[in-house]
Amino acid sequence: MSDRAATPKTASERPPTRRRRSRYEGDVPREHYLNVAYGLKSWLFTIDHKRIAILYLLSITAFFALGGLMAVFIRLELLTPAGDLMTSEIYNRVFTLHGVLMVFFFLIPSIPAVFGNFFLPMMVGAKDMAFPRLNLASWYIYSLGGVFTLAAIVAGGVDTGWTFYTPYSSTYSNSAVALTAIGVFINGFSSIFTGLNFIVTIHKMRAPGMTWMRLPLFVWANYAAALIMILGTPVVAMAIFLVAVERLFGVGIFDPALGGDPILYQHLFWFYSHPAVYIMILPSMGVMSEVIACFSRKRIFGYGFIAASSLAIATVGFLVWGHHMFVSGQSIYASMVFSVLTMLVAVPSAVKVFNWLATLWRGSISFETPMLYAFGFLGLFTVGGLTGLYLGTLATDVHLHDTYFIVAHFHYIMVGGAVMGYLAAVHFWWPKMTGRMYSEWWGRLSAGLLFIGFNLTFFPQFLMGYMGMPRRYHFYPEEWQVLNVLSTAGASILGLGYLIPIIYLTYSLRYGPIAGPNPWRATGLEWTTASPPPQHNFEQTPVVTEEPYDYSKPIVNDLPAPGAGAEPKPSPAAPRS
Amino acid sequence: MSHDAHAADSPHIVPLSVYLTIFALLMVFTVLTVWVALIDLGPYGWLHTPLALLIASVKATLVVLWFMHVKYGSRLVWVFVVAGLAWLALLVGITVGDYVGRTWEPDPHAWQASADGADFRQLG
Amino acid sequence: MNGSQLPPLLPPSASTISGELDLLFAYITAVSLFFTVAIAIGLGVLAFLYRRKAGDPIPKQIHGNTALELVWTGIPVLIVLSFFFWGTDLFFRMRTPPADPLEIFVVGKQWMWKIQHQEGPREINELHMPVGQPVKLTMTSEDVIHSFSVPAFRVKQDVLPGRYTTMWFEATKTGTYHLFCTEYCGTEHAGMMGRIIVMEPNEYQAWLGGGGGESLTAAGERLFSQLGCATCHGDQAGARGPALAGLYGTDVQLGTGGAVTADEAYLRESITEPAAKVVAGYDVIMPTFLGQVSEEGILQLIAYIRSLGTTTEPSEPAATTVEEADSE
Amino acid sequence: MSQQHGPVTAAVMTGTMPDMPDHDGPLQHHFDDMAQQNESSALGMWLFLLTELMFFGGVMTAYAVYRYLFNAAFAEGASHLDVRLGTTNTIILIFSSLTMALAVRAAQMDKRKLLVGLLIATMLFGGAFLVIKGIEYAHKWEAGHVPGAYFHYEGPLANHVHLFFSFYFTMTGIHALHMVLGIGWMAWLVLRSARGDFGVGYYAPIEMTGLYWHFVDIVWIFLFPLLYLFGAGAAAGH
Repeated sequence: MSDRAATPKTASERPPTRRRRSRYEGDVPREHYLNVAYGLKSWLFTIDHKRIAILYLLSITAFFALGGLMAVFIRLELLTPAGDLMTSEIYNRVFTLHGVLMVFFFLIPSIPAVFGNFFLPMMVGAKDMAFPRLNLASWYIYSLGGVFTLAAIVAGGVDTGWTFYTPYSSTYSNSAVALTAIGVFINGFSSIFTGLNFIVTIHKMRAPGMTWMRLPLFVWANYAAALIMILGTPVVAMAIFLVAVERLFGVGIFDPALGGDPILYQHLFWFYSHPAVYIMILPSMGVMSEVIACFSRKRIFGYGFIAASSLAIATVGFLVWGHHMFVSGQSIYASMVFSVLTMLVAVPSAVKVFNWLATLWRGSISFETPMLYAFGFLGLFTVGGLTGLYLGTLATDVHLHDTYFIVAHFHYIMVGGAVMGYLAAVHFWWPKMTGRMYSEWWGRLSAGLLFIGFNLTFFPQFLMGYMGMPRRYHFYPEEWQVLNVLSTAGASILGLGYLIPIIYLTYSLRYGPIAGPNPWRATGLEWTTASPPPQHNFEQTPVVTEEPYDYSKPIVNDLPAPGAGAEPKPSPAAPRS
Repeated sequence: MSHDAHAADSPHIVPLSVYLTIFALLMVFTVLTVWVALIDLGPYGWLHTPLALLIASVKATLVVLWFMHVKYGSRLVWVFVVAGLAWLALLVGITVGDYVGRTWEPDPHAWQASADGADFRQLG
Repeated sequence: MNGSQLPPLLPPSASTISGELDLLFAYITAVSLFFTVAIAIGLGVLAFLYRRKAGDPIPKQIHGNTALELVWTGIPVLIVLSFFFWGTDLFFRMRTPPADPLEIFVVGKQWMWKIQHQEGPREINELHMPVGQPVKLTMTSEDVIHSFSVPAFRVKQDVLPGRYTTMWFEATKTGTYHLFCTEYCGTEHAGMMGRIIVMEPNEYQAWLGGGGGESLTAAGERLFSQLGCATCHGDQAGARGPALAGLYGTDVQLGTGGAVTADEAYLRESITEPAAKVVAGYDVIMPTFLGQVSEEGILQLIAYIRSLGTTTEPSEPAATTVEEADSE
Repeated sequence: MSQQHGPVTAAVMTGTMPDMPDHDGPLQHHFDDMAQQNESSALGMWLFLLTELMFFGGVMTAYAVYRYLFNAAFAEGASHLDVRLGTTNTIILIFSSLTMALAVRAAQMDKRKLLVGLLIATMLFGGAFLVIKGIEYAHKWEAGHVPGAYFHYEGPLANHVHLFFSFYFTMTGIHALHMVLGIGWMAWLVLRSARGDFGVGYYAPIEMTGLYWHFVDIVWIFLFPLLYLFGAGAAAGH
């Protein structure tokens, strides 16, 4: 990153690019958040939300790579029915680590901690998050949690599955459960503090004129996700804490030998971990709203309904956790209630999809990389969401529970939905974050590869699941080999699709064309400032006078002349509530 | 909120007497809750827990409203406090509901039926 | 399964509910396919029709349409509720065993299924059963949570330590089917596979006869005397423990007030945690037998107590349902 | 960039996250005015308390379930707790809440000496609470009531009583940990108050610490009847 920060100084040495140049670029090295200070210390002690976002970007990419490596091992092992690549001990550790890293250290922080951190204050027109130091602290907490989890690998790994079900995790497992549990516990506070910062920032830091109904939908989506973070995370933290205490001190709250009920753990665990799926998917949906509006040059269709559906998902999503427990021995009446609520939570997601489609109607659609990812999201999330209905339906869930059908379903949501949204966000906001454009050709290629590779990897798993193949199986009956080979083949394409962006994005940092303040000609306050943004985001506090997604007028990739475009003065009575 | 902006400039200083009154009430309720716990309610013994929780809730409300200044605070804080309590109620309520629900499940004593011998013929 | 060509895409359908479950699955699939295809086509058509034209025109800005929103909120609600009602109806039937099933006991253990038949045969990772007769499993685990899954029957139920769960199914076709543990249970989780062998009833009877060994109730009776249970739970009046004859299935008055039905769960609890629910009129003197009797042993004891029937005299073991039927 | 190094982690651990100001002025760069900063602090603190509520809510849920399942055993377990010590501690904690509330008032009125005195008084009450708690723990240790491998309890309900003591130690332990962190944080506030950092315009850290402390008090208000008094009736009946 320090290399990157040096580039503006050498701007005149760069080969001329074909892109238009803003009057702010080129000749004079401009000060922005990346070059305002140099050296490791300036990063490790930064309280700038944008730099913290970059720290998160780097760390979650590292965890994603590690989690992805585990996925490679899993798919290679499942290429053959026999468990021949590794022992069962190793295999169980590999899939556990894959789950723990991907869920707690990649998916949950991904969009909120990187793009929420970077853009949420800019979108509401604030100079920073409400609590900048808490923001930095949350990154340190995240890293500390990561260190514990990595230490657990060194200490022999953990083999409970990412769900830590008792009493296996609390009593029977002979692996480093306590270390991992502590890592996840610590990491939870990072999520809590991020969510807390979001909510306070949205309530209290909005620029003059930025009313609730003028908030970008990305902000609404993150607000809804933040509610889940602060209300749900503590409960799973307590559940995992109790598991750790039980292992370390024998305080057996879930121990069946004392009369403890292992299902109670599942209640506490899923009270968070089901809504956690919405922590992953809601911000991704927020990205969709931004991207689809921008690349179809249309105001988002049904703004209020999309915003309200985010809150509905966050609220009702809290009341459906028991659908993970239909065959667990839970009361059948509780199952019935959870089933009907699960059905209802599907509806707001459908409403969003319909609204996005309607946004395209009579638009002016172009197909840059972020839009391709958005299209990919729409297709994959639709499949993921609809297959959720099989699992919310009581009878079919009995057959499908804990099979590869589940594995396929949640990967369609988490990878097809959340990761596609994450990559859409990366490609949409990369020019703003770095000031550089990446290669559009490579971008489109990798988007296509990911879509094909993803479907080839996970669609066969629906079929395996209906056949009855249980998840977390190290070896399996021979008749499922064909489908597993297909899946592994798809995974290799998927892996390639993830590697390519890492390469061309890194390349763009030095050699990419200058992006300009607003290469996509998008609306939103984050595009009204330079790329990369100055340290305090805006040269002067913006004043909002119009609704979001106003694509009714031409927008150019340039900044207004100093003093010309800015509003005369902020109104004294800024609404904050 | 203009209300808050005003509060920030000149803080709402609660009179000492209010604090002392709340303190006294908390003490009274503490004594009350211990007393209620120790008396023998006879057939109404099951009332011990609801009464104790009721008194605790009253005490907590006193602390929240006056010591924690929610009575003088913004509506936003009210909303979040109520939402938090509602969420806690959902967590506890639905989870306990599962355990209560398990006792309702029909358990046809099939063995009983066969032991009675009434249905043997059907099996042949 | 023995296919020489491509593997099948559906598991065998071999129970009374598997057909209807497949039908429900097909219904949801039809609806899902309709929406997936509609959205995909819609996306493609919109992307084509409204692709950016030369000159980069500014499209007309549309705010939304409340009527449309209500329609596409309301219709999905109705559709998903249809899933819910059908699924719940079928689920309740899947969870309610018919009267008079064949009862088999299952104990899950890392990493095997231990199965006990009433008539005595015990098997590991295999379950022999007759076709055309409802089978009810009463299951528990010696260690962690397992899950008893038979894809061909479309059934699955978690098996919990410290508690009984039950499931039932009725096979419609003879054959050999997969049995899986589907709840992750440790190192050899994937090795906890087994077979369900569905046989013609007469073959099953022959198999039972060949299985040999003492019946479950006989084993329970032996264990009962070994552990000295009869010392307190005798039939004579004034015994230190309540008499067990005729106990099963009746309502027991508890010393703390209230009553509880003496089912398997209560009997198990009374053996492992005797003080939890003490019968009115008796002192809390029974020690726990947790750890002294295996889960299989507890099941044998319960089978014996159940066999004591509803009369005060210890009667013939009632576990002879099938044998009697067979002898006709 | 003007760096603002600070005891970030300590701030987080004590649950007093709202940012401290620079010594050159309490208003931080990203806020427009003190009103905005104070409102943000207050909202942030309340949201943090919500997460604390749900955190305790997790173990409360577990307690509610087991209380429902093993009512008699929990009453028996509770009867082994010392109601007198529990009541004493409740009273001590209410005293500490009063002094804390008055400390906030002193800060609002810019009475520095009074503020320092009241903060110290709050810490002392908190310390007294912890000492009594320690005495109770020691009694439980001697009686063999500490859950785990060395748990010793004679009686038919031993297993479920074991569960009760698991809850007793987990719940009171987490509560005590919160108090330790609060007291540690207050020590820092005492130093800053003595230095004169707080006054009419700026006392948010005191106020936030007050909210935290009152919350910890509320948790105890519920733990006291749920753990101690539950068995009192049973004990009185004997």
